[in-house]
Amino acid sequence: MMKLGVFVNDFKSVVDTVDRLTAEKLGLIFIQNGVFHATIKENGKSSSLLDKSATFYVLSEDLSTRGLTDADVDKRVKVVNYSDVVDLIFNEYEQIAWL
Amino acid sequence: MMKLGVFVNDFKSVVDTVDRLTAEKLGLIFIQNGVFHATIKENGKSSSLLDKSATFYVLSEDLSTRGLTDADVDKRVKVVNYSDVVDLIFNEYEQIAWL
Amino acid sequence: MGTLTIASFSSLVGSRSMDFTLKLAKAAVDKGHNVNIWLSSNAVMIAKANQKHLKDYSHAEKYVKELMDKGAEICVCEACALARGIHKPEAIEGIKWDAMHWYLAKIYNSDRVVHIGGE
Amino acid sequence: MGTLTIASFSSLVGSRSMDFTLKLAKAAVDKGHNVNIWLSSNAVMIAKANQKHLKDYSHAEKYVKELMDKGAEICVCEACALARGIHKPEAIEGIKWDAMHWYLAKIYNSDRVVHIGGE
Amino acid sequence: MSVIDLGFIIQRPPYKSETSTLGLTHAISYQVVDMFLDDGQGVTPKVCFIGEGVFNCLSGHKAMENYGVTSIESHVKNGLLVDLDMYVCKDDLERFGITEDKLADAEDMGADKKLQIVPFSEIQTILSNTKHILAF
Amino acid sequence: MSVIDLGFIIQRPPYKSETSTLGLTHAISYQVVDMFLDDGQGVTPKVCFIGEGVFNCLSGHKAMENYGVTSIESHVKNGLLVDLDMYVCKDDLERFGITEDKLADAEDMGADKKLQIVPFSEIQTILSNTKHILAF
Repeated sequence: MMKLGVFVNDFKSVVDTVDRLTAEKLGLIFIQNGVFHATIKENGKSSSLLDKSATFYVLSEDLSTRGLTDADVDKRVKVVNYSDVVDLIFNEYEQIAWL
Repeated sequence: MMKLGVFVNDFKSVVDTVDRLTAEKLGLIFIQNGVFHATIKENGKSSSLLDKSATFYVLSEDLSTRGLTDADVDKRVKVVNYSDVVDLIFNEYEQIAWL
Repeated sequence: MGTLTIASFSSLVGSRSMDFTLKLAKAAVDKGHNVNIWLSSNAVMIAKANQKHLKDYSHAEKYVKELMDKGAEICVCEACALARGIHKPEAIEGIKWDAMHWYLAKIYNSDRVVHIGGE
Repeated sequence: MGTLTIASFSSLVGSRSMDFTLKLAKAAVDKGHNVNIWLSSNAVMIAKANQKHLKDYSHAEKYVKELMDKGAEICVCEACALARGIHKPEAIEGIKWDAMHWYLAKIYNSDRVVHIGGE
Repeated sequence: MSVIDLGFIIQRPPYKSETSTLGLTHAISYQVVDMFLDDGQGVTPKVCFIGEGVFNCLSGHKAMENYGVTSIESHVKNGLLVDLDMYVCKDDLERFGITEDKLADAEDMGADKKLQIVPFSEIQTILSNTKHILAF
Repeated sequence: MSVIDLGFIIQRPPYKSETSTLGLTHAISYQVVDMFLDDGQGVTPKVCFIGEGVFNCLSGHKAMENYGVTSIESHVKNGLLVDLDMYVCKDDLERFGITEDKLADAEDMGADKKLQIVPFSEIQTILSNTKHILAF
């Protein structure tokens, strides 16, 4: 069984591999400008990435660096810090992809 | 009258400013991976940038570096070299944008 | 505890991906994991000694030294560095200089790999 | 003949935009135009002397010297260079070291500006 | 010719690269350009945030706390303090659901200028009237 | 454990940055990894070109002539010569209208391997079966 954790680091210019790659157990970790997937509704619609069958995380430091707070985050997404990310890497997923 | 020459240097990840910015006299110069706008039909359709009301150029060196030839270039696009680009900058346009 | 190998191809101050690399490495080391870092492409700039710390720019030198003190192994791609005019005597002490197969061998012996590419 | 000022923010070998900058500058100089080049952000790497020419990597040092011999003025952002640990004695001779207003002043006196940003 | 207008386009999201910061610091340096010019000469930057570039204008950046670098918000405020005209694309703010109260402001620091929210059509006109365009 | 598979994803267009070249050179270096490993240990790269990455596979690159750097095509050929399995996404080739005859080949150099054109679903399976993923 593929257990894949994906770092999503861009918003509008995110590479389409993120959309295409799947896994039995899939986690999307929004970091850098990827955090806008967790916080911005474009024309009233959430990022289509949130419709994927996956668990979603967003890096707290990269939210607050951009003036965003937990209150801005979509309910489907869990806010994590660097220490949590290390645990996700070791305990939840086996393969990691930076896309 | 705005005379604007735009360097288009990306294909799929091209910034949407290219689409939005207009000028009475507009030239799009496809360079680097922008050359795929002049040569690739995605799902049978040419790049929507070629529908703009503009004059189109593509840099010969950046075509051949990628294994593309003049024969691959859409008829609406003129193949130019670096020397021609200098002339375009000085003689045809007044403002230049790298987008 | 596990072994994590991180590869970075991003530059010191031109891209925040390097900051991510260093913060993730620190968090892993602090939890007791072994960490290896492979620096290739523009990321070799991190190896340059005597980076001036200006507040408009991110600053790597201090964090790199801290990570090595805590046992992390850091290696730069020698060819990438030389092509940029960075020679070994100009580099931060303790950083290894080697080639790509160093990285693949570290991967072989790692539990997890975070390969930060794309630039 | 006119004056062209080009700004580049891209790195020496990590991005081909630097190759574009140098080729465009050469074509303009060869046609008799005056050319100024402003190097900021990762583009300051171009100023580093002793770049080893490996065939997998683009190589700037030779072209930079050629451009200066033909009269082009080339200037790097001093703060960007220092933040990357590149100090003036390590730089290619003849390149100016200054700050952003040098670039704006050159723009003032230019007929055309090609500002290669985005990275 | 005395003073020329320059169009600065800030169109990339914050912090991934240095580009937004550099757009602002280059614009702010207009203040000291007279060092290299004759009396009466100068440049006036018109700074336009469009597309993902509008994300740079959010307030409350914790870049110094998290990453030890000056925040883009500080640079935006400095731009307002030195009287730069800074325009934020209304169409993009609406598209991304960002309301005016979320944007940076330097009123508390005594700035006379504010970020000016204008439709893209006006940004197009502003840029048309500049001598050169610098897209970051 | 003796030999492990590594999934290389090449997903960016050629030459804008170094990333495609580095993906190939890193994969090719698998040949000498035994310098650092024990007998019987090794890595096997599975190189997958997807999205805009398929543009790297076109033949006839004039990178050395135009820019003085080794072409990506040469690296692709070297990969085939050292028996790398290299997969090109069929869906993307069709989407961009690229036919098989336009792709690089190292038959003239005596390579046994060819670029293998496979649907994305197969690339998905290949990547699932690797131990680690390296996306360039």
